[in-house]
Amino acid sequence: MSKTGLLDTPFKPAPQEILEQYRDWLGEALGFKRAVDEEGNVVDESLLPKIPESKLVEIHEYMVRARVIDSWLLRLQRMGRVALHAPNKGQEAVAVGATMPLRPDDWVFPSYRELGAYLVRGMSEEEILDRALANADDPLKGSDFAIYGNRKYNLVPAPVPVGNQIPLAVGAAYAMRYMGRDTISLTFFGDGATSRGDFHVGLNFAGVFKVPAVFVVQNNQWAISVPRLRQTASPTIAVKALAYGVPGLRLDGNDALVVYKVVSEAADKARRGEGPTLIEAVTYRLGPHTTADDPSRYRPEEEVRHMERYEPLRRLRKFLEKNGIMTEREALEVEREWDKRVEEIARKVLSKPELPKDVFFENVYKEEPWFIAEERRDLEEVLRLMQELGLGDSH
Amino acid sequence: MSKTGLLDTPFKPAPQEILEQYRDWLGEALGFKRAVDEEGNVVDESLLPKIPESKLVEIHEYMVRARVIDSWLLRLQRMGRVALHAPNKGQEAVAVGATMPLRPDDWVFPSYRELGAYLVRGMSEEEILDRALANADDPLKGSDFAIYGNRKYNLVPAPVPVGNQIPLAVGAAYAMRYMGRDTISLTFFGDGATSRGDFHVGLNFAGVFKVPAVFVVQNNQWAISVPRLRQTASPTIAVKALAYGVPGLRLDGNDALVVYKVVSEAADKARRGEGPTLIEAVTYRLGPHTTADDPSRYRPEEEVRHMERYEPLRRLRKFLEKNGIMTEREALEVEREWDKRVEEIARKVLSKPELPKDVFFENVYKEEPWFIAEERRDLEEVLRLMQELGLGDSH
Amino acid sequence: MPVMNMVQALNTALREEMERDSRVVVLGEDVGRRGGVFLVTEGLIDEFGPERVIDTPLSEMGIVGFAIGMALYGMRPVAEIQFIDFIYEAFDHIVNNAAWYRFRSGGMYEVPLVIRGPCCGGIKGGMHHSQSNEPYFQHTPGLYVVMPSGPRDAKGLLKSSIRADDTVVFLEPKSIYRTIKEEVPEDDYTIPLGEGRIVREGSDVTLVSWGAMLHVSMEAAKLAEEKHGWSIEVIDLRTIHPWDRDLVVKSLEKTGRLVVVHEARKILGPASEISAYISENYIDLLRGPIKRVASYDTPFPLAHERLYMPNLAKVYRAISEVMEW
Amino acid sequence: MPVMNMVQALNTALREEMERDSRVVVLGEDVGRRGGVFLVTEGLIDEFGPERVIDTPLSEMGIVGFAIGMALYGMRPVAEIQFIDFIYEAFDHIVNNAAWYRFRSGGMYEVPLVIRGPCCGGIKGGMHHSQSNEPYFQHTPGLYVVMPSGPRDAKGLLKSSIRADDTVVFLEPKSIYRTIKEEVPEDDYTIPLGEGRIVREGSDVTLVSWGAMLHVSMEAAKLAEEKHGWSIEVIDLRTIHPWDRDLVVKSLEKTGRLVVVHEARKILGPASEISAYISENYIDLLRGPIKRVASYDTPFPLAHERLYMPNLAKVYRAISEVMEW
Ligand SMILES: Cc1ncc(C[n+]2csc(CCOP(=O)(O)OP(=O)(O)O)c2C)c(N)n1
Ligand SMILES: Cc1ncc(C[n+]2csc(CCOP(=O)(O)OP(=O)(O)O)c2C)c(N)n1
Ligand SMILES: [Mg+2]
Ligand SMILES: [Mg+2]
Repeated sequence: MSKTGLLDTPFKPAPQEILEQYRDWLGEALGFKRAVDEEGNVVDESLLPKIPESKLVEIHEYMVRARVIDSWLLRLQRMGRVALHAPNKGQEAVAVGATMPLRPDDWVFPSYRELGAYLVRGMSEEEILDRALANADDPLKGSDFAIYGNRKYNLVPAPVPVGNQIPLAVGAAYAMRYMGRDTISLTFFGDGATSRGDFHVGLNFAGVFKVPAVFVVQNNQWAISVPRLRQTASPTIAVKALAYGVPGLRLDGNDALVVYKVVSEAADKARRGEGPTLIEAVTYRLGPHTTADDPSRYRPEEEVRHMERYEPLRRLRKFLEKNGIMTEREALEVEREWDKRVEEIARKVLSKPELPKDVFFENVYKEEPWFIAEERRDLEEVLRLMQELGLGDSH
Repeated sequence: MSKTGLLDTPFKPAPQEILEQYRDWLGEALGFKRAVDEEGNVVDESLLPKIPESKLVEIHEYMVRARVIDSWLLRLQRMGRVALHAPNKGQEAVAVGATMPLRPDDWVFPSYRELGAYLVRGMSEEEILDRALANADDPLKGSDFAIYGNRKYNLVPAPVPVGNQIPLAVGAAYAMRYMGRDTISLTFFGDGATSRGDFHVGLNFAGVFKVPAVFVVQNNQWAISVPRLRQTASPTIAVKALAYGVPGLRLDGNDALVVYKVVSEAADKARRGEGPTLIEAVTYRLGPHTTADDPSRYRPEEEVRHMERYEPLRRLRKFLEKNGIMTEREALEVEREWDKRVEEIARKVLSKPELPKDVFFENVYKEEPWFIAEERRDLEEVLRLMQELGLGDSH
Repeated sequence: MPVMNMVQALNTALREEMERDSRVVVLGEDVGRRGGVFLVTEGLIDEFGPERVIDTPLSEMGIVGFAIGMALYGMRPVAEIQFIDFIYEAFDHIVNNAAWYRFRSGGMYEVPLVIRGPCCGGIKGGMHHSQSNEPYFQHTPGLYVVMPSGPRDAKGLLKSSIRADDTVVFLEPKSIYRTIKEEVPEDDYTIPLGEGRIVREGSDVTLVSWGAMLHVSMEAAKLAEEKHGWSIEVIDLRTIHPWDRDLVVKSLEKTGRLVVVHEARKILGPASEISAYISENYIDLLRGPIKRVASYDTPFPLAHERLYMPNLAKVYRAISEVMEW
Repeated sequence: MPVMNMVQALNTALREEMERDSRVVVLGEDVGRRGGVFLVTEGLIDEFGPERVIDTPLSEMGIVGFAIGMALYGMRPVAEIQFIDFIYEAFDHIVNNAAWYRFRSGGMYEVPLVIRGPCCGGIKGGMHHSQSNEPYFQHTPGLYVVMPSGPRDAKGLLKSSIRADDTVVFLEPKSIYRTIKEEVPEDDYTIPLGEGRIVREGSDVTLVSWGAMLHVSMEAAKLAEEKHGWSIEVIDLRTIHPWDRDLVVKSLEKTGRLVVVHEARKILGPASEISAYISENYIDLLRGPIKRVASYDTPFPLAHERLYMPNLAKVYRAISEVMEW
């Protein structure tokens, strides 16, 4: 009878060992893992990753770079040069901590709020800005705004429709195993994304096919103006994994070290063929949803001020200082330096030319069909006519 | 901070009382409730509904009627008069047991395999056959096959796309509360349907808005050829409810009495404003998926034979006999009588005229737009031409 | 009469309809406190409370499916899709349920639902904040598809849509949300679905358009008149489906020349239907080929959107072509 | 050459491509042991095992999304949609991911995916087992849309589709799955996407069709010839998008008269595009209006489907109309 399901006959309770496993999973899914507290004190030694000091310094530097490029994107948006930016201030620890343990040949499926992850994967600030400005060097060739990615770094360009990368990441993970690779896929998404069909079908397929995948939910408490409690009535996001026969863990997403530790374990597990894990990283979006948002309409300032004490960079710095790895002052120096560097880069990218006027005809098909060729010629004619009529691009 | 979620600050574990509640829920979701066993013996007195004997006789009669009309639909399909039928043999207890406790003003959103539910709601065998034959009296006017429903009985016509009635049932339940009614919605769907986005978004909305709704999953172990274990890696379907902050119960769907009992409690709870419940009714599809299916391709005959001992009608009859309510012989008499009655009805409906030839122009819009009016005239012309050319309908 | 932009006019229509009929509710992502990302639902939650102005979880499938259930039960929900580009998750519900419930149930049930949201380009929104996807809806019988070109129409059309007994897909060109201000009557007027409007009379060419493109068409009409003295009749279709055939035919009886301008892509865009229909049924009226001016058949780009979409030069050229044919 | 029906030809194409290229896998509901509900994948699981012939959970969104992920990683999945009517849950993935990933990623990624499934009416399948929904795909740049009319083409087109580097929506008219038997070459031939075929030469009218409607068109052509001696050229488009414009135009150069016949609904059906395009660009070739023969603009009915769809009388009438204009 094994074909019909987990049970020899379905007309009985689930076996005791499954009940026990689920009890354990429930504990993790409703619990909260943390290695380092807000004051930089180690609260759980066993959750500290065993990594050299140099790695800790690297984590710090990536988080700093994420914050710096974030602030530059904001600035460039205000200057009218960047169409839209989704700030990641306050969430640097998740993006960096979750991406650092991966191998270059693992695939990352990001969302739009993981600057730290893009940097860790290898994108430079210049590449980020080229993309944000959609200038001639934009690797995504002016297709969409606010998304990043580059095949070179096995960083798959994010979708703007929230969450629809999830089933893709599951399919890619299946392909990895099928092709005999020992790589994994790691996917980032937000608390809001867990409400979409994509989360459900993605996680369900992941459970059924036991793919080598790790899912990291950046639960930053808000989906634009919709608070976590309105998003779903489940007490945590992590518990949703249990619906798919997949373990779900909940941890402090503002503690880069616990993120590093737990993700590297989940990644190893996936790599060993032991199936996927959903990790709920509890964090908080300190900025607006995007540069087009006005959070004062829906979120009290006190909440943000209250949440600032959980802010991840300050916490890491306290930890580094307390452990004699880096002083506050050295840390600030790192930040100042990156700020200077990015200023130069910004100057450079701003003077790059724009994409060719007919760029949107590229990459619709592998081979250009007749109707695109025809429209390409049409645009040439239009451009000539615009010149004749003395019309600028804005018409 | 209450806006941000369940917790004053999200940076901590879920409170103890929630953990405890979830442990209880887990027990129910991985457990198995049953009042009467395969031999008709009461195994849990507390799960017997407190209903008069006459109600038990009614339950039996509805189950008999479901089985009889099922076999007639099969026969009519073989005669080429019914396009397709999805047999419900073996699943009569769920449909009947879950619908009996409802009030006429509650709304039922069925799937395509609940003949017993249609009967309980008030559809007669004649109405069922009119529908199946899509004859001139078909209340659904020849729109689609294998689905049933009638507004008269607050039985909403099922969709053919599996599961897409679920969010609708949630919206209707919201509307009931909004309009100040004390009614509820009850939705049927299969184990396969739980994999669709609709299940996820429906249950999630149900949890968030705490709507007065009951969801009954007919887990009949198969979705066509896909066994339960391939459908999802979760040990039970009921446990999926926990992802939405909704309780999930698992019970013996071939035990009409436990279904009656648990659904009536869930319905009362919903009616009292205490939120939705997901009920996994474990059952087994004894027949093919539909008349177009050939289960021998994917399912061993022994499995079916093994599962026959859990069959719901035999079990109920044993219970009735053991409790002196009705003898086996009396029960068979009920069956024979219904078979005779339906035979007459079948004769009658088979001679009813077909729907008008232009029926498909009806009910596209409330008011007919010009293009439909134009196409209506076109069809008239075509029909004239067909006659001229001596063409039958099959051309 | 107060002067309003389109956001204000839509907001007013929603408020008035909610006041008039308690069955009308608004739902979607961020429609509550946030007032929607373009503020179309601003303030409604204060007046009508969270039971009628419903912030939903993030799922278009959920929003539309849930709203259909409400509508089946007798309510008149107005579901906001934050950007119409995100509607695809709800496609099964729109086709199989919203559009076809009346048919599927033999007329026993209906889905008086409005699905509204910002559409179209012109704000550097890139692929997923710029789409004009009305063709998918126009091809789906059972739906009305509406797109206003200004505040006055927006209010009257939204009211009609809310009162309609069928599902209406109501598309709001976001680039003109705040750029066009008009006097908007304070009274409870409606504009019937399915009726276009002659915005500019003329006798040489019939120029059919709607939404933001209407304004490009008007500019082009003026330019053509200035340069050549051609007299261009401009029709604002307002309802894309079913489109106002009679109005277009009547105009063609005068002009004999037709240009259709829209932001949706050309291949199977609404202009293809109008063109095919008119040539099939009214070829006698035509002095030459019908011209379609539409976006190119690629995804909507972030870069150079003004070259991708119809613009003044393209419409002007089309007018010249039909005049000089 | 073996004689095959379309199911066998498709099954052969899948088998051969899977043998040729280990990146090719098949997935969908019931494609394994069950062999698909129409048996197109019959026996594949025995030859290639469950890793390559993958029974999935019941979600079209999952099937297509998962397959896109495989394709991004370098595989060549063939995703079966049990009936194409059920594809709408996957619509977001088809538009935003399958069709547009190449564009969205600046050409860095591609989605070499085939989405195949039974389409069209004629088997009394009712609303949800009969649809011809190719217009939704034809309006979406980045996709190929293919529909074979017989076994030989089915094999060659499916092979090309699997080898294509873009996503192909491959629609199989279920009413002719087993009714047409043909000699099907055993060798590894392909039929290029985008190329139609003249099935019957003629000089008076160009009749463009595809899928099951091709056969209705052929009947009508014969009837018209018998009755009136009219010489009808019949083109099987095979690829609906991008359609073989050159072939149609060449034929029109001879005939000057065009009828397009398809099972999709008329409003914004493929015939609207062909009609609008030809009138816009090749009006000189036309002796009269282009006629569209399509299904009516209602949901697909269970009752009287043969009257709802194009039939012999409707096609014959259209031929007569263009001849007698
Ligand atoms: C399918 C879809 N619907 C709506 C939107 C508009 N939108 C963009 S981000 C967002 C909220 C996302 O919330 P969450 O998943 O929690 O991620 P966060 O922004 O908090 O990082 C919404 C509604 C979208 N991009 N895609
Ligand atoms: C969206 C959709 N996909 C596929 C199908 C084809 N189909 C019809 S029933 C079915 C299996 C349903 O299984 P389940 O939900 O367990 O219900 P059961 O048939 O076992 O009662 C499938 C795949 C469909 N009707 N709708
Ligand atoms: Mg969030
Ligand atoms: Mg089942």
